[in-house]
Amino acid sequence: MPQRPYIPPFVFGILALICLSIAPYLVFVYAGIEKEMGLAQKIFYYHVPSAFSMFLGSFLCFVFSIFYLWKRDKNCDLWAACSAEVSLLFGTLVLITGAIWAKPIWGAWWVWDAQLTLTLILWLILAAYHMLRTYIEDPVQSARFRAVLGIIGFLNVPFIHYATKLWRTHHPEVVRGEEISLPPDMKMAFFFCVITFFALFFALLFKRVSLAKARDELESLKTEI
Amino acid sequence: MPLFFTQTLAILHKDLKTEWRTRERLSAMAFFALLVVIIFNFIYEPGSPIIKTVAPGIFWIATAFAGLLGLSRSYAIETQNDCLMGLRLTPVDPGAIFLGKMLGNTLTMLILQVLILPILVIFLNLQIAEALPRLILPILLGTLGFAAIGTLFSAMSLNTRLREAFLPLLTLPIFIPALLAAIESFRAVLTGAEITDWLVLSGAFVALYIAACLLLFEYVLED
Amino acid sequence: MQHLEYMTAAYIIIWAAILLYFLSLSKREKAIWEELRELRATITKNNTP
Amino acid sequence: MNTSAIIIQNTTRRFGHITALQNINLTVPTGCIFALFGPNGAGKTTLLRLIATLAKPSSGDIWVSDINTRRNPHEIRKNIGFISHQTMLYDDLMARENLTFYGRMYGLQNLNTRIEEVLLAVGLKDRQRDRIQKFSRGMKQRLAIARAILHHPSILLLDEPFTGLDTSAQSVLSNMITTLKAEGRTIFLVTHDLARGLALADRFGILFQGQLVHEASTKDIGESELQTLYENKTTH
Repeated sequence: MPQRPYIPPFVFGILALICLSIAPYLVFVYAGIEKEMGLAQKIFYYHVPSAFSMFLGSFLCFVFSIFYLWKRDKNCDLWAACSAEVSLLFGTLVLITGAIWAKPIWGAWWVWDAQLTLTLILWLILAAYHMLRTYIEDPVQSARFRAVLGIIGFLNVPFIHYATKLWRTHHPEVVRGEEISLPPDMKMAFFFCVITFFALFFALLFKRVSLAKARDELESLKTEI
Repeated sequence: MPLFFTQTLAILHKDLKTEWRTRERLSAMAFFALLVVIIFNFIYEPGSPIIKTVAPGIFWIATAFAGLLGLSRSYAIETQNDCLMGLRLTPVDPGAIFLGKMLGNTLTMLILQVLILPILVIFLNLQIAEALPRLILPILLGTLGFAAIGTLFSAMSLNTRLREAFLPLLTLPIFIPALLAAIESFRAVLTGAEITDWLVLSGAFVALYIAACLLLFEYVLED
Repeated sequence: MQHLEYMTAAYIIIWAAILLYFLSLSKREKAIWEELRELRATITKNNTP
Repeated sequence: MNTSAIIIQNTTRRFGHITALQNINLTVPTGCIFALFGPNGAGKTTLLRLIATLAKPSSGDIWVSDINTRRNPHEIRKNIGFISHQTMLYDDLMARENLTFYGRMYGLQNLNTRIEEVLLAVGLKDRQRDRIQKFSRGMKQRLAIARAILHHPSILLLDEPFTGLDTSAQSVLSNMITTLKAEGRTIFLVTHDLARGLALADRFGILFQGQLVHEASTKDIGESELQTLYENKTTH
């Protein structure tokens, strides 16, 4: 029986586990408590890296979609679809933690600030991408349409970004441009959390891909019979 | 004239002609848009001043939803006798099919908007007479952007189950930034505010998406 | 300890979601491997009667 | 000049995990009528679509009038006419408008004179200003033939063209096919009507479960023999 290479998911899994065991120390002990926002500010250490993971996932989906249309390699479609799915998971987390953060800081669960709106729209596109799969029967056509949507959807990101920024800007400018305002201890904790979430993202992605490949193998074996 | 443009114009000409002969699509769209405009009035108290600030939104919601209705019909004539296959048997660039269809959809929607705008003005008691010339560009750009992604996705939805549900599902999330620009610039024209930023946004949206769809349409048609 | 409850809620949701997703992936993959193994077994059985 | 209008070499076509055509090798000489028989789902239409450049082979190559279908599909399409049981015509347009539309799509010169010619050839000249919605099935099929030969293709692909036609329309179509062959065109006919295919064709092939199981000349075979052969070849 052919064994699939377990090394990459394993490496990223271990890396994620190591990071996960250090991250709480940095977040809760090493980094100070922000004066105005209190402990709610700590949500930021996982909220923003989740958002980064989400964008990374959408970007990977975009790249793999282009490669699929170019090379017609089934694996590219598989990677694109898996990236989108993991990205959707992180997007959901961004939205939920965003709401939990907004409640104590701004007094409402949802305030339509530019960045969260961007996340919400991207989340909608990812969800539509996910639903596309179930609507088309022919697997090859489904893969092609997915790739088209993956490209079209990602191209939308700069437009959403610009539009929501013009429309409304409420977000505290901690991440964009004025990172200097973040004290060094918080900055350190934040960057470590970004690495942690990227490791987590890849660990989940590899896991998801190995599931998709197993399913693919099962299906081809079934049609052979 | 290069073959590409001859073909584009042939498709546009053919679509408009069939559309004009039957008029079923446009009348359904217009009626639907009218319904949306009227129903929106019941959300607010009669004579509420809010209605004027949301008028641009009502206009765009009405035309975008009616547009979706029309888009799902725009490929119906191609599937009827397998015409799409006949079309693909000719030495045609998929981009020409896209462009012809997109321009046809844009024109249909513009006609619809010309019909809806007076109704909106009457029902909501708007004063737009002098702002009208400045409204043309933002509306045109918004419509082009909508028609571009709508035409791509309606070709996609041909081969899916739940065809009608599928089209808005894909089109609307992608259209949001352009919709936002269209509504905001409409509102800015009414209040006399600056609209350059919004026009740049819609212009870039139209340019990028028409280019992307021209390239990607090939993959939607192929099988 | 201002806003402790919000922070706790956010952290619990994040870790629960990621853990559940990971577990569901593992479970689904395991089931598929199981099915693959059975299928292969039947194939080899049919080929060597 | 080339002597083979269509060359199909080691061609396989897959849809996902399903193989629709498997390793097809076939050559159709120029000026020949080739009939392809096979039960439903054998892959006949898929093969025709590959030749018509509507889809690409998963592996292998196809040359139509010495051009590889992967290389320059547009050049091939200018040389191919396709007739199927679907007319590929717009019901809301007039007969003439349909032809004008397709003529423009092919970028034809002197379109009006050419349209007159083909309308005359299929006997629809006096009905050219009528919307084809009102046409009978046979008239639509005649117009479909006019559409297919509008751009002077030297190769015609016919996909079950007799389906849905009444007997008189069927014999009109048969006569047209003979005329088209007399003009030197190559005709690739896909049908499950063995008798009619045998009567028209010079060579024939049988496709079963994505494989070309038989290929021969029609000279030395009678209708009943073909029937027996077909039944033998299309059962396990």
